[in-house]
Amino acid sequence: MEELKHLFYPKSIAIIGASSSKQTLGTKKLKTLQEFGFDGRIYVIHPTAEEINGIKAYPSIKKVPETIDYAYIAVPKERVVDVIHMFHGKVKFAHIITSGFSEIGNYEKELEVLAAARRAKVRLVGPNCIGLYCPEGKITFSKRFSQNIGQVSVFSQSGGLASDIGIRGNNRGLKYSKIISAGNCVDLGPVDFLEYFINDPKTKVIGMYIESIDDGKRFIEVLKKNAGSKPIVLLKGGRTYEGAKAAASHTGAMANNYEIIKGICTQYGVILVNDYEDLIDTLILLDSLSTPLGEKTVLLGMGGGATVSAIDACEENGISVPEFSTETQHALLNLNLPDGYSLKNPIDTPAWTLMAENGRVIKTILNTIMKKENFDHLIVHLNIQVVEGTFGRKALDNLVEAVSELNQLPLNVMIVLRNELAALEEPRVQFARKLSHTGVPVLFNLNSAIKALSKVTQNSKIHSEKKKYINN
Amino acid sequence: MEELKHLFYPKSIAIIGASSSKQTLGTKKLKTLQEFGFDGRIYVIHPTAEEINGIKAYPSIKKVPETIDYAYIAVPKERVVDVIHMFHGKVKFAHIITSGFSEIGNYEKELEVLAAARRAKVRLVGPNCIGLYCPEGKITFSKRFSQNIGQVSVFSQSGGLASDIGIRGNNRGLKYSKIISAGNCVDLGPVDFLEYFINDPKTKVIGMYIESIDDGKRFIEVLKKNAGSKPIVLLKGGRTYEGAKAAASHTGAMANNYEIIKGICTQYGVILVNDYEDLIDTLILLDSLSTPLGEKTVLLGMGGGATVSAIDACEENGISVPEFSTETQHALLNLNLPDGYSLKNPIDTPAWTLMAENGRVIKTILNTIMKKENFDHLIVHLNIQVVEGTFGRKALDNLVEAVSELNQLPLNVMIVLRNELAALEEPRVQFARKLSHTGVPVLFNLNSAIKALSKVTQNSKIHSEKKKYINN
Amino acid sequence: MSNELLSNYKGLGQLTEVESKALFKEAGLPVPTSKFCSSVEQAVHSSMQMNLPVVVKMVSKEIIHKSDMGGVILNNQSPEDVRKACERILDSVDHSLIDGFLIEEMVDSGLEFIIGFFKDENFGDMIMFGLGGIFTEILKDFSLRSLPISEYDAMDMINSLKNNKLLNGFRQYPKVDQQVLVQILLKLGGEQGVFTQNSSKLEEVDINPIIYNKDGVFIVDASIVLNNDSRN
Amino acid sequence: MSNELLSNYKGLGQLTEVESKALFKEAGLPVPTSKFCSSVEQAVHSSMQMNLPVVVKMVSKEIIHKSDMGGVILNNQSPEDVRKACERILDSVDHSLIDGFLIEEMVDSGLEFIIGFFKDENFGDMIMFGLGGIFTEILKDFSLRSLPISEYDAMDMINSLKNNKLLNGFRQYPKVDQQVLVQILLKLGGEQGVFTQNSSKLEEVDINPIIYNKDGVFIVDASIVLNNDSRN
Ligand SMILES: CC(C)(COP(=O)(O)OP(=O)(O)OC[C@H]1O[C@@H](n2cnc3c(N)ncnc32)[C@H](O)[C@@H]1OP(=O)(O)O)[C@@H](O)C(=O)NCCC(=O)NCCS
Ligand SMILES: CC(C)(COP(=O)(O)OP(=O)(O)OC[C@H]1O[C@@H](n2cnc3c(N)ncnc32)[C@H](O)[C@@H]1OP(=O)(O)O)[C@@H](O)C(=O)NCCC(=O)NCCS
Ligand SMILES: [Ca+2]
Ligand SMILES: [Ca+2]
Repeated sequence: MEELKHLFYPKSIAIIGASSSKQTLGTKKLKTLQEFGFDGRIYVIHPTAEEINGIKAYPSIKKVPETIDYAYIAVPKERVVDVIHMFHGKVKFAHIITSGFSEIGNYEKELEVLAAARRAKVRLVGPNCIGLYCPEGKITFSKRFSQNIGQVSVFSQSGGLASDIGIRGNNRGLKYSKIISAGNCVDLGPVDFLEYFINDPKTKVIGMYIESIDDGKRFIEVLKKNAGSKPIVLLKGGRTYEGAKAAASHTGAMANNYEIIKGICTQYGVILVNDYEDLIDTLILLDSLSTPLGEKTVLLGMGGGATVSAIDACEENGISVPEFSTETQHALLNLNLPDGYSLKNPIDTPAWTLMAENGRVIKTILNTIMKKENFDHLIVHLNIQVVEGTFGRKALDNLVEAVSELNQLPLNVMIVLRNELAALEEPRVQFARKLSHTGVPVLFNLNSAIKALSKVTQNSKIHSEKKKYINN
Repeated sequence: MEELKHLFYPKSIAIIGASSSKQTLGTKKLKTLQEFGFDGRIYVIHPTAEEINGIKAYPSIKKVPETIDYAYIAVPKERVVDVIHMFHGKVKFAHIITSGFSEIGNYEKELEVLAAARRAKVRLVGPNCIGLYCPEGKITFSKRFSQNIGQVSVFSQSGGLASDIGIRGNNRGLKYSKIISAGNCVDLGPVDFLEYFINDPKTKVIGMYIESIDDGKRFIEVLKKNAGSKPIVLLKGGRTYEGAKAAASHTGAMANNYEIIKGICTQYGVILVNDYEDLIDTLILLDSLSTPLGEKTVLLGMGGGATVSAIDACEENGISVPEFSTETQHALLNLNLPDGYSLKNPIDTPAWTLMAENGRVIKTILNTIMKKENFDHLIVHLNIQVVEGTFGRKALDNLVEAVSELNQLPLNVMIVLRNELAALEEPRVQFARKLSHTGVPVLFNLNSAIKALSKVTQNSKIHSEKKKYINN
Repeated sequence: MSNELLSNYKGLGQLTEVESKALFKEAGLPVPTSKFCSSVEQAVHSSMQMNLPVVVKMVSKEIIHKSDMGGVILNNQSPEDVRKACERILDSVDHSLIDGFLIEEMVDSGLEFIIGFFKDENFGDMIMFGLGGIFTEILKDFSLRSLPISEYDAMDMINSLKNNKLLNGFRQYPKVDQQVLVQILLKLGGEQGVFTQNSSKLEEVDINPIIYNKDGVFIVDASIVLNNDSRN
Repeated sequence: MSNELLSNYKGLGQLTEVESKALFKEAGLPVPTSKFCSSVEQAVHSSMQMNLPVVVKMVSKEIIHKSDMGGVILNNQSPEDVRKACERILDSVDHSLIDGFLIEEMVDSGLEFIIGFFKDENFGDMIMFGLGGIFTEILKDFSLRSLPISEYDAMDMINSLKNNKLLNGFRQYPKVDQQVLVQILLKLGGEQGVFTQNSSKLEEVDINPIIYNKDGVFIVDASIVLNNDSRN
């Protein structure tokens, strides 16, 4: 489906459902696109209005002077078929936000919509679908999403999760290429978008939230073609029987057997995760870490108990945190840092230790270690509310500044910014965006970060193992 | 150890280590106590100063006109023994924040401190210890902690976690009776505080973060005495071998075999959790839910994918979300709500459905259900950034208002406020505090909330099972 | 040699044990040494040329659950035992249903595995590998892959078992050479494997158990069910 | 009756099988019917009064690992078999080391369990309950409690096993009546249990296996080690 590029990078958009008098979803969509800076042509279709929000309105799509790449439909469900009927020869892709179809058991009406689309030669996204985001194509379904263009593309069978994934990722400095929520998937579904992302030169990493896959055999074919060349992270909703029930009520399809999907995903190198927080953390790491990856990790950060728990998590997830040589331990001792930190790996450093050299001591420590040792990863974890509370905002800024320079070290650096203070949430997001600009992944929870690192290194190991078998 | 009340509710405090010229930890402690409103007597001990921060300074503890309940020591490690030496007959409890003892391998110095304390007949908290918080006693180690008095008491073998637990709990509306971090536990340790909390009439629910227990047999005796009458939640740091190493470097004790601790905790009805987020969530539920509890749950909230994932979590954690009777489903249908929500349990409601009746529709739905059905729990989950983004702040306030009235229903109501937007963190905390005032537990993550509910209901089942055996 | 072993097969439904084992043998899969005998005398005679003890099994196109009918007699230590076993079978089952006897070398106990083939409506042909007996049936310890599988997949299916520690050897059970299992999985589920090449004819295959012991590895029992299409 | 069975025990180190089983029997725990015999003739005679088949075991204070020395011969179907077994033992072991023979009724195979007692330096007396064989030894499927345990604890130790589905019965293994196991656990680890009452004398106990089959439940083998204090 190479033509899907017209959907993500439309030159012409038609909006059906904008109102001349009310704030309808159609009206909002119009405004969102304008504000987001969509720079192609927008056409409003409205039975009577002359113009809406400064955009000329046409009484019918037939009157529009060009072919439409992307038509947005937000009219009541009774009218959707009629609207699509008029699209014949005029519209490539239509996105139906209207709900009230298979997700509430109304299968018949949904099939009527599909039939109308087939007749009109229109491909459908939805219905019951929040839509798509592509900062490069200057389209979005949420005005909160970043304008920054990235290389991670996500498919979500839930609109709510699509929004959460966008915002949560952006907050950690993750930049997306595309996010699509395909609602009930009456026409275009997960496998279509997966295939497109695999072929899309703008996509380097793929995330999927899937409740059901109807064309399992094609799913396998598409994964085979990818052969692990682009990393794919998949969250399956409805893993359990009860979960499958909820999924059915939600997008109207029966969930597939998770055991089978698990087998197939393992076989084709897809990383499976268990919730959307893990999905995002894993995407963040894949976006910036280079492969192949090892497992030898330096863990450095604040917090006693946090360090102990992190080591439990490392052990439980197969991330190795080996001891330093006595040579390195001596060199660390000779740094003569203030009391309270351990010279062993994990390095547990109280805030005041990190304050030495105006926050730059962290570089001194790491340089000392890397002089003699060979590590793959460095996880730095900071409890920013403690630094700010004890030493003030300026000290925190300095520390983050110093941390941002760690990416020059010859290992994969990953930063965890912990915080419990509401007032520091906004600064945390700013730090994350700034740090991630330097190519360093930033996460907010230490134990999930370790889980994600484990998934990513395991996956990279699998792929290099597989290559060995093929080369034999 | 009934006398521990003098530590948590001191009438007289001495501070050793406040500086006449610098912002030392001692000086800060003084200010924190003053600001927190400590209303007993504070004495500053300083070799030369006349007064510090408006408090008269004494050149020696001997000159202080009364016995000291709680002495705070923040002098360099070389001086700690001398300071304690002077306490003889004058001080009941001393808390040493100074670090540089067993946590960095300096066992000898730590034993000297202990010996000095034994000679001086002083009981020690620490060293390397951030201290204690008791809003009723008007003392705290963090100026960020709430003044509100609660009934949850926590022991933490890590200062960093003690702070996080305080703030994170407060942010979700949890009020504490006491939090103590006991550092290296050279004298008073986890079992002493556990025993005190069990006997403390102000404590109803107990939380423990433990890295090592040195007096295992006494631990068992204390748990036996409790016999499940106060719920205890325990997080063991250093569960794995690597974790045990980190714990040893951190507080200087060898971790115990987790398998044994697990057996003992199971035996004596202690709830085990795997990270501090789960510890807090479980404490929040225990604080407000009444026992015995069942497992029949209504799940209602926003978000498609979130609902599906939640059902997976319910299934995986043994929380049952049974279907409504056809009668109830009919009654729900007759409410004629806007399209997009399901009439089945779980109830997946889009934001606009929840906006009906000015946000009060949620009460209408629940009243309809509870008319005919028999449930134990209601989990309401709201994605506040979606409500605010789509309908504005006022609508969100209305919705939260309506939700706060759900606690009148004859089931355990529990609210999950989801959010990804930094700007809404402060309001989220305000909502949580407000809602929790009505006795409704508030959590921020749906899947952890389900995990916590599972722990709590399982525990209550165990205790009622046990009672059956005893009564037989 | 093509692996389309079933291309000329005209039978219906489930194959007999003799047919299944012949098919696996032709595909280079390890089955115990056995001989089909149409009379008691032939059975006794055959057993003289085999390693004792042997198993005597009734062969019948009509009877599927042989062991329930007393149609499988284990641990025959001598030709005389074999004669007695055949006679016991003839005594207990209607002669007209018996096509003959299968005399098969006994396989010592060892670590047991299961390999299965089935068709998922949505995802198509699947292969299953599990630890035998209670491990697959009760404890659900198995792994699934879609057909065909690669050598890596075969290896990974083995490593994915929750209880794969058992393959390291314990007591009388030898440490398992995983390559042996990998080769079996590939001969069944690989690009040229029996399942893959005959997929259109097959409905379901259940190889259970495969026994791995100090003497080697053996497919001890198997059920192959053909699909409706190949019945017509 | 007090459960301080060891109060008058003067031996050192590890108890013999005969001593261990006598002790369990006195405590009301299920051991297979057995008889100590000081001669071959007595052994043959005793076997006539028992349910066949029986096991013949060498009894020796000096030799701990009897089976490694060929000192345990299973499945003796007749008094004549018993005689042969005794003679085989006498042939292979120095007579001066042999105190006699234990003739014991064979216990059919069944679901196996392990119960252990040990002292943790920090937490004190602990009891362990696990699924037998590979499940405890290799797959680490067991539960621990501190002594003494209550009836609820005993029940809960059983339910805590990861593979407790196996207790629901399968194939020849009957569904386990958990009360039977609960009672055994209580007789060992309860307030009045053998472990609890004799804790000061005991170093370590390893009851392995306990077999649960259609005939009942049986402690088939056990090792009891006394601690240094009781050696002096
Ligand atoms: C689609 C939906 C929003 C429509 O509701 P609405 O905006 O109240 O609908 P209205 O009837 O006001 O129609 C909107 C406008 O489109 C216009 N319109 C209707 N049919 C039209 C047609 N065939 N062509 C052009 N315009 C049309 C209407 O006249 C109206 O404009 P007006 O107010 O100026 O008259 C609603 O039915 C719905 O499905 N809501 C849920 C959407 C959702 O969240 N989906 C899930 C996402 S995850
Ligand atoms: C305890 C610690 C903070 C002391 O460091 P410091 O404040 O820089 O120490 P100072 O030497 O400045 O001493 C502080 C004051 O106490 C005074 N003092 C020293 N000995 C004293 C004594 N015996 N009696 C009274 N006052 C004394 C000093 O004179 C000084 O006051 P001044 O500046 O007016 O002279 C430091 O050694 C330390 O251990 N830091 C880590 C603490 C920590 O975080 N622990 C872990 C918690 S989880
Ligand atoms: Ca679905
Ligand atoms: Ca410790």
